[in-house]
Amino acid sequence: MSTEKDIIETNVNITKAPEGIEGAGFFATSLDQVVGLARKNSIWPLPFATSCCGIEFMATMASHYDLARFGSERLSFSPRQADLLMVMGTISKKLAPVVKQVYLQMAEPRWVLAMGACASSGGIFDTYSVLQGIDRIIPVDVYVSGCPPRPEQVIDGILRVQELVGKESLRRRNSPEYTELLASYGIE
Amino acid sequence: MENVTQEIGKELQDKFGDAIVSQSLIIDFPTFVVKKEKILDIMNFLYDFELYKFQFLTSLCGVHFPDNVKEEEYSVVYQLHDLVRNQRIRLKVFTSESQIQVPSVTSLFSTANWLERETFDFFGIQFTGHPNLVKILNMEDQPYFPMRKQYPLEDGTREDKDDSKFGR
Amino acid sequence: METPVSYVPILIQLGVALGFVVTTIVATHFLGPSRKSKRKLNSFECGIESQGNARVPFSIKYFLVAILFVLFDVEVIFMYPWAVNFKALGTTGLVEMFIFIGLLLLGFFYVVKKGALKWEDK
Amino acid sequence: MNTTDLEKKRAEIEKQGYSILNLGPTHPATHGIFQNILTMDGDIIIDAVPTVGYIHRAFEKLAERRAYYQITTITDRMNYCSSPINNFGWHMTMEKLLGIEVPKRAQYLRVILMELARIADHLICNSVIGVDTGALSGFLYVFQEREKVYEIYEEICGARLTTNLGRIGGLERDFPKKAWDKIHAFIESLPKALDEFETLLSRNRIFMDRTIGAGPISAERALNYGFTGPNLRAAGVDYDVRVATPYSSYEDFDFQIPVGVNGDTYDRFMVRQEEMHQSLSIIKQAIAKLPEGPIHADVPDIYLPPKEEVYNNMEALIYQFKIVMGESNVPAGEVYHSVEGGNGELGFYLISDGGRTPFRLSLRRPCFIYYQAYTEMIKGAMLSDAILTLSSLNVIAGELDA
Repeated sequence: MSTEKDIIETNVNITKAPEGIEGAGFFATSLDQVVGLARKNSIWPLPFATSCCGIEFMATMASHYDLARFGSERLSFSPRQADLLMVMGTISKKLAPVVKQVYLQMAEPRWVLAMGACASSGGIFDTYSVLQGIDRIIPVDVYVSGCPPRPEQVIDGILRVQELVGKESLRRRNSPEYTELLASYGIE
Repeated sequence: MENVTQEIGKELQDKFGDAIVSQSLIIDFPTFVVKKEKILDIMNFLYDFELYKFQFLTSLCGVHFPDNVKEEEYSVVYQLHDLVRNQRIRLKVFTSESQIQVPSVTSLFSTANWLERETFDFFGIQFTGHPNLVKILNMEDQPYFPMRKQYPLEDGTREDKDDSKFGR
Repeated sequence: METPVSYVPILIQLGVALGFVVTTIVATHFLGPSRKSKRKLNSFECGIESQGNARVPFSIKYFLVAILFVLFDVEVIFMYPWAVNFKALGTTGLVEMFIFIGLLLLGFFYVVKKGALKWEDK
Repeated sequence: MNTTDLEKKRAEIEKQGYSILNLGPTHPATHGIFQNILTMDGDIIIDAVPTVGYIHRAFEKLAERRAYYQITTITDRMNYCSSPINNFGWHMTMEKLLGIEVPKRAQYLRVILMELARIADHLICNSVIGVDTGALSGFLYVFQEREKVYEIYEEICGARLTTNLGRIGGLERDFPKKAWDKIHAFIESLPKALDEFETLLSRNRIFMDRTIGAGPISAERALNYGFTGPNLRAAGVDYDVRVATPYSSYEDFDFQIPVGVNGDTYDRFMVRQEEMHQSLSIIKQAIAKLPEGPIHADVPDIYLPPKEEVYNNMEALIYQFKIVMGESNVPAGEVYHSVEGGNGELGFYLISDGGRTPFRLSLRRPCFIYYQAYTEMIKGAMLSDAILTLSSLNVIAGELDA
């Protein structure tokens, strides 16, 4: 019978502490990494689910694939408390201003995940009414390919976002490059 | 099924005379081409018709025939269904581009409300007597009617579909 | 023997509490990255531009129910001290509390009779 | 309506002491992208102005540019909760136009897949009604069953949601052994999960108080609005396309049609719950009476010949080339065929002029047709009942804005 210790060793991997100076009874590391560690394991996603990818996201949130294991248990449908805007499904030209408005009203620091081919590039719907990819209106951090992507792919996308969140420096959001990137989308 | 078409055709012929342009049986649907002015009266007549009570409007859609003769460029296809005797029929109405008005049937079937708005949205067919004829699926201020054959399907802003690479 | 000096720890504790609250509120405004823009600051209207303002006259029954709730909730708060030293107060306390509760019960019947809690009027 | 008269309308509404609430595009309660501008007196709804078309992807225009066998990828994404029903609906339309007789075994396999899709669709709808009345745990348990249906699809066609199942003329391959094991396991586990879900909700005091009388619609108003499917049966009319015009040998199975009484949310919930049991019995009958034989009709000009034949005999190579290039000859003509989808009669009206692609494909989308009645169903109701009515109608945006 595997002892208590082995079970922990095999199944549960606890988040590794960031590098820092270790001493008797103290641990020192840079503020970026501590804040990054805290943010990355408690991302509150805003599920902007429109079509088929929305149903696949329901499968990712349900008990089988369970996105809650990665700290994203708490969905926030209002942009005020959301960190990550997950755009899932086809965005038509009628819906584009809505996506932009929701993105604008999110509190900094904010990230965007484009789930599925439709959100990333318009997918198979190259038609007069579909916006060919949301990166034409808002900056996107992670693209998840697939139509719809499997829940494992969505979780992989979330992990990629978590790496970005973990490594981000605290001054990035006020840096000139970031302001210039937003200006290129007409967001002041 | 063939005698059903004849029966209904004969009844309609007696009642409306030359408003019934033609009748035919297409696979399993008795189809009647009728004059557009009479469409509402024909539907009222069929609603409480003694042979079959066609009281369920299954579907309504528009079609654009660019190569047809000028008077028959746009068509609206109605499909009715008598749920009790399980008999379906199809009514077709043709109209030209210049006066593209077709009387609305919303007074008889509430289901036609959005179906007619969708047909207007796609083909620009004006349904006279419709309570709120506004584009429903596309943006209200879209200047053109996208389902007409002369308009392209593609959005045109895609860079990865470079026609030269596909020999177009 | 209490002298004014022995109250100093309470003041310090109060200062620390207030200080902590004020500093965290003020500090977060300067620490976190923030992006102020007109479209961002007006109200979230399910994704579309908000029109008109939300200060619209509401029907009275909402305020009525709220005030009545507060009233009876405060009544319950008065019962806590009574419940804590129930034994000490003995029967006199019991009678006094019953009078207190009885009065409020009268008020409650009045409210129900007047129909203040009737929701689906009209 | 442009902004000026919107302002006028708003001022006039506010003068009567009503308030305007925007149940807007992104809203957790609408389970999809619909907007309703509600005129409210307190929390009673006086009027609702719906706006749809937020994910209009121009399926009908797209269908005019694709070869006949490529349209299956569009029908997948119409009602994506039960995509096999859409796929087979399209294939049966083509078989009706071309006059192809699909062998019995393929018809039975199609029936099994369609009934699995119907169960999966009703599972989502009923569990979302539970979520909207506050019983989230029902959703988590029942979604586990839907995962099992996903696994069965994966065994058969590799995809979970947009299955792209079947071909014109039959199925592309027979069910592998693992699929049969998973189907048998699913048949054992579903009744237990359904009973557990029913004990949780059906006779639950709070659930019954919330759903009985929420969003009722009478039979003739439902028929006038073109209702079909579970929503019409909940209103008391027992019209089911599988019984009215049987297709894919549905006449070989006996199953009852559950019918509701006053067409409110509780009836819609119970009708869908009973339909799942009926679908399960259909699957069992189909497995019991499954005949042997080929799984696709012998129509080489429309059904891709197998690879080894293509490599060593000439006609198969020519057929393969013609089909893949989309040159398959489809006679000019028009056909309408409808199947019983998850939400109602899903119809395909196809006009073909003999060319490579359909001349016009009009889709009868049940969600688009019965969502019109939503305004009338929620007039005078509370806001929370309006949200319940919306989820009990099972309005799927992909099918509505096709």
